[in-house]
Amino acid sequence: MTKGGKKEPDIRLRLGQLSLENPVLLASGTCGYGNELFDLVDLRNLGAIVVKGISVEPRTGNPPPRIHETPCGLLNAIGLENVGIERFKTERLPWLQRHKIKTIVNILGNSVSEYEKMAACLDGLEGVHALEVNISCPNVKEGGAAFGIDPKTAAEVTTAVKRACSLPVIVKLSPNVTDICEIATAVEGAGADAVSLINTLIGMAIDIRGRRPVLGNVFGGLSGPAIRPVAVRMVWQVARTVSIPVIGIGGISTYRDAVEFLMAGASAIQVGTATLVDPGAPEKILHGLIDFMVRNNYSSLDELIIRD
Amino acid sequence: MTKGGKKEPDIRLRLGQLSLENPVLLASGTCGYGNELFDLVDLRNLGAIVVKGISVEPRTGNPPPRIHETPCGLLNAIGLENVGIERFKTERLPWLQRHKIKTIVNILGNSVSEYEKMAACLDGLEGVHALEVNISCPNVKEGGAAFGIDPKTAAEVTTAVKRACSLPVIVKLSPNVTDICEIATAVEGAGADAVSLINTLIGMAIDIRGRRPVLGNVFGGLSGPAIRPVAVRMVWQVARTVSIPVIGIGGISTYRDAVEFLMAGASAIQVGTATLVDPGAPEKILHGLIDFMVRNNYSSLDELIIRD
Amino acid sequence: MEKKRINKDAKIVCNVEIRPGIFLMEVLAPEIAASSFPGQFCMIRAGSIQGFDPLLRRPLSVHQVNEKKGHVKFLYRVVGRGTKALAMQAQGELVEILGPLGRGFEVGKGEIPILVGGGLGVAPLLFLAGQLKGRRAVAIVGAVTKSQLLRLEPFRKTGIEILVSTEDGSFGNRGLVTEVLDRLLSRLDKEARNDVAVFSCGPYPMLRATHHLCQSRDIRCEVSMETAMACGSGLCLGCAVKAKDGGYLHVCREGPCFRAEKLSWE
Amino acid sequence: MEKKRINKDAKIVCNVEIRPGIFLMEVLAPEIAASSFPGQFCMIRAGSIQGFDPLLRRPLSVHQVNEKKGHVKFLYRVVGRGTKALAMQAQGELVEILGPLGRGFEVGKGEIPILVGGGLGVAPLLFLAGQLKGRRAVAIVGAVTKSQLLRLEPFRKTGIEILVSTEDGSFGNRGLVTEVLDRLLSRLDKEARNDVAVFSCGPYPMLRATHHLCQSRDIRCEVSMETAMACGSGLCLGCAVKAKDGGYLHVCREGPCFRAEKLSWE
Ligand SMILES: Cc1cc2nc3c(=O)[nH]c(=O)nc-3n(C[C@H](O)[C@H](O)[C@H](O)COP(=O)(O)OP(=O)(O)OC[C@H]3O[C@@H](n4cnc5c(N)ncnc54)[C@H](O)[C@@H]3O)c2cc1C
Ligand SMILES: Cc1cc2nc3c(=O)[nH]c(=O)nc-3n(C[C@H](O)[C@H](O)[C@H](O)COP(=O)(O)OP(=O)(O)OC[C@H]3O[C@@H](n4cnc5c(N)ncnc54)[C@H](O)[C@@H]3O)c2cc1C
Ligand SMILES: Cc1cc2nc3c(=O)[nH]c(=O)nc-3n(C[C@H](O)[C@H](O)[C@H](O)COP(=O)(O)O)c2cc1C
Ligand SMILES: Cc1cc2nc3c(=O)[nH]c(=O)nc-3n(C[C@H](O)[C@H](O)[C@H](O)COP(=O)(O)O)c2cc1C
Ligand code: FES
Ligand code: FES
Repeated sequence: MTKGGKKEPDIRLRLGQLSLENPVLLASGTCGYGNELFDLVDLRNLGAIVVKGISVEPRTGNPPPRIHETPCGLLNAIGLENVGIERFKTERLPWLQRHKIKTIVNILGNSVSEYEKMAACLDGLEGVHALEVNISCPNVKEGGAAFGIDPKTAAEVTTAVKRACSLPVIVKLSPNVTDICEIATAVEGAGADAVSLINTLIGMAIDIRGRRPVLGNVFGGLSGPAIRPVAVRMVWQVARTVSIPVIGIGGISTYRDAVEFLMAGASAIQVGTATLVDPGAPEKILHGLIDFMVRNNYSSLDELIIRD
Repeated sequence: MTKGGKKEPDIRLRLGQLSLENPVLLASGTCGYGNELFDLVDLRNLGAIVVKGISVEPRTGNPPPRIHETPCGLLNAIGLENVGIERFKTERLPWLQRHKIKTIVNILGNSVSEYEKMAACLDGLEGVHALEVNISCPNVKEGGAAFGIDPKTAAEVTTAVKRACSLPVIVKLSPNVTDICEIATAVEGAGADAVSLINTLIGMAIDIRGRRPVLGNVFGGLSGPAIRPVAVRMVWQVARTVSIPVIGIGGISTYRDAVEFLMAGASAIQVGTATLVDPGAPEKILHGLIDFMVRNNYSSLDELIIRD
Repeated sequence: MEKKRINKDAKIVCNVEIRPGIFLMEVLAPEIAASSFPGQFCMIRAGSIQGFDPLLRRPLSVHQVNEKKGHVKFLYRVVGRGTKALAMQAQGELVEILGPLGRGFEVGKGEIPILVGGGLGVAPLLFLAGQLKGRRAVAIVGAVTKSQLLRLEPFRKTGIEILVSTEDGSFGNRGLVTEVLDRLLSRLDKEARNDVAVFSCGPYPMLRATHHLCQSRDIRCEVSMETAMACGSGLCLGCAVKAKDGGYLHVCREGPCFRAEKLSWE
Repeated sequence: MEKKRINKDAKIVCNVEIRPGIFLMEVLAPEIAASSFPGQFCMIRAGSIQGFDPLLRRPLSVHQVNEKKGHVKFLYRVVGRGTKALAMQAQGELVEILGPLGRGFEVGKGEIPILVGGGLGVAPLLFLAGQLKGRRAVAIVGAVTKSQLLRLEPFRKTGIEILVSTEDGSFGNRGLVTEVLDRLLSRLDKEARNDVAVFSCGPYPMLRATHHLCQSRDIRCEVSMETAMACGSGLCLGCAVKAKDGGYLHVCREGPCFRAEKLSWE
């Protein structure tokens, strides 16, 4: 294929066993289960969709208010509302299968065995192409701190998930840590096929008239353009630390942002909050990326990466 | 004093031995040594000024570019350029003394003994009202990780500074940690009279045309409205953990932002990036705060705090 | 098969301040004009915003459509930065717009609709009133004072019966719209109560009062709810409100127009 | 005692696109008009920005002042979001402005100034040219092509000698402004070289070429430097450039106009 006389760049990539047509993915929690976008986006044009985080049991989520706009950012405390794994399989997955959409299932649990159970349950299902393990969830057995802030528990979850299934496993890292490379190294050691980062930064806002936290849950996750510099930094650091592919996430809103992450060392990127603002954003980012590569004579994603 | 028939609120406060007329302070690194603002702000109207971080020896700082705008934020890698303690005493302090400006000196070092030296050297000087200890600096002896990311080294620095002087000591915490409460508790235990937070989040940006990090130093500190939700959250958490006063910092640009921090549990606040954008911001924030308190019948700062 | 939503940059046909702080904006968006139902809304952001703050589009109800010209009107109050930026847009400039969204009002075939709108709450009701042309229907519209009454003339033009109230009595009935509603409902006999249905939009306390007035008389009532929204399109699950049965409903998908009894009014 | 800087919201008197993407903006700021020197700049932000993105004010050189009317003019190119937002501002709207800032050009008493401006580099030089009325002075102004030449008429009105060049030869001399400068300097004898001083503003490569032309002939040269700035007022130390002697200089305080030999031109 050629574009304006120049050769179309090769933007395919592999994440472990998983091969993707392009590096623009939809981030978990910001694209529902795909069907919510049926009339707005042709999901087959994107690299993959990472569906809303699924738990063993359905969850109703946090009391409202659940979202609050901050400068260039969004605080959310959805509380991992989801239909649970059974209804996901019977009600949501068939649509994704039928439309042949590359689907990565984001899973979450409150114990290692919950993660394990989910992985086993999703293993071998048609239409499930990989798992993304959200380790920013509270480890209920160990006092409620997130799995993702301790290299040991992060590795434990990874090991359990890998043991329970033969799917490619992406571990999604929490940025709320002193040393994200330490966690990345731990999950790589435990067999993760890739890491994705960053999940949201923990934040909060106060309603000064009402004299109370704005969010029903007090704390929420900060996403959007505001956090991009932190995300780029962490992707840069992790890509220089582990040998598995890194998926960059955090505030990506334009193709320029995507290029920034790919240059920092990401193999692919996920678009989150930007899809909420404009469901057309991921496709614009993809086309902008291709144009950028053509204009600047990049023939593959690998050539974008800055190597020092 | 009355305001529109209502009683003017009492906005004085104490930070250990130090009493301040009002809770609006200028953050270190964003107000120079005060004299840079001579014609723009009457610094005596503000609670205090925290001068640019001072080291034992003068530092020339990082190679340019040193700053880069990000969405609602500012990345800086000034590299702690400063005149060094001797020239601070001879060239900068006299102006602050002469104008009777309440001055807090921000100190930084690459070893515990450097911090100790600075504290001893500033002890008892006329015009130095307190020290703010920046523990986000690399601990050169221990591999270059910042003092502020480890409770042990954070406490060591605090102990050394307290031992070396009889000034009120504020320890300025780094947000780039898994558990900021752990660090706050450690420095409280080591004798800190107050903590201030947050310093900048570590971030970076990439120049996609030039294929290189934008900042000469690769990494920089992210400040400004973008980080406010993270800062409010940390202040809320720390204020519920320690018994010493907490000074809130991070993205404060309007009086509403200041109220948010004061409600979260801060005894005072510092204005940083907003002063760079508009040197009139701190005074506007102070007047806005007073008006807010009058309008809503708050008679003291203490009444603002949300207690759960 | 659901109706297709449109996501595009639309040109502003006009954008005028009809009352201090209240704007009427008309945009060219033929597909949205053709497919909107009363009670539905769009997510809108001023194209003039240079950057990511404010970040999110804002939900605004479809106020009127002109299918022939392909125009959609919005009536909005300047509240904060998002609506301020919209207000500063001039004719010919662009807005980002996604719509139509959500579930609108559902008027039963034989029903006699009573529309109740307080303040800006008239925004979706004018569209509804326009569709009731020739039917027996009443609209109760109110404001604090005469000068704050909105869009009376267009309401009159729909031909349905219009009852006006102001809290200070400076125009029409004195009192809240819910007081007018209360009196109106009280005059109905049991049978008539079966025929009417109330459609309400306005501040939360007004909606709650409306719900209670209808509930005690067993009258069907739909309300248009407001919550903060990030996406308006079912992606973020941020727009939850408490449901009667203990769970949550999502304003942008199951609403914004709900049967009042489905909600928890605690 | 230093001059007082002014920090205020100033009203826009006019803001017009004089070339595609190039705007001339005039604001009412009497104190700044009265106290500015050529080469100084202001930090400016469009008052229409709703929110904190773009966050920082942008540095723009003072282009012309009218002390009587209290007007200050800026000539700017739309580069990114900050200048785009400025360009969208209409007459009567406000800009946040802080100034005058920095060290301007310093013209020696007996000196014969040669002004060299490429593209937007003419912005501070017109102010300087205006102050040289009646003196012997030359301004070399250039652009890529005729249609991109800026503000020729006002330059002519100052009465000093104007040499024009375009890279494509479509107007005036063909070539770079530095080539015109080179020829001009080459014609000077040793004594004349002692009398002249060059004042230059434009893209970095042009400034460097200017510096080298002057350095090799021992001619005094001042250049106006650009760096990213957060505060423009000496607070952040973000505007550092490498100095000849190995340290750093701060563009907003020690500059933006520097004696070229003080800088490191590596
Ligand atoms: C379905 C629906 C339809 C609406 N229709 C109209 C209409 O036709 N006309 C009209 O004037 N207003 C309408 N509103 C309210 C309107 O969306 C808000 O006034 C607007 O979002 C305020 O944004 P802002 O940037 O001006 O204020 P800000 O206070 O700066 O907004 C900050 C954040 O709070 C949210 N927010 C603030 N107030 C409200 C509110 N009342 N409802 C929901 N979110 C809010 C904003 O969306 C934004 O995310 C509607 C709301 C909903 C949910
Ligand atoms: C002392 C001084 C005087 C100037 N005078 C003029 C003038 O009279 N006319 C004019 O058109 N331009 C002038 N410039 C350049 C002007 O400041 C930039 O073009 C402008 O800041 C770009 O902002 P933006 O938001 O449009 O672009 P963006 O690319 O969105 O800006 C992003 C960031 O980079 C900075 N930046 C981008 N380009 C430059 C640049 N060339 N110099 C400094 N910072 C930059 C911005 O300030 C901002 O912080 C001057 C610069 C300096 C330092
Ligand atoms: C409303 C919302 C819901 C989210 N839900 C999930 C989730 O269920 N699982 C998960 O791993 N991440 C979740 N995230 C995090 C995003 O996938 C992403 O990591 C984060 O928002 C940063 O990217 P962004 O700035 O592009 O949004 C959610 C984010 C938002 C805004
Ligand atoms: C340009 C710049 C320089 C800074 N220098 C210092 C410093 O020397 N010492 C220090 O403790 N903090 C320094 N900081 C951090 C600020 O004091 C403050 O903690 C941080 O910027 C967050 O506040 P803000 O968002 O209001 O700017 C600096 C910040 C900026 C933007
Ligand atoms: S606003 Fe996002 S799901 Fe309703
Ligand atoms: S721009 Fe801040 S010191 Fe120069």
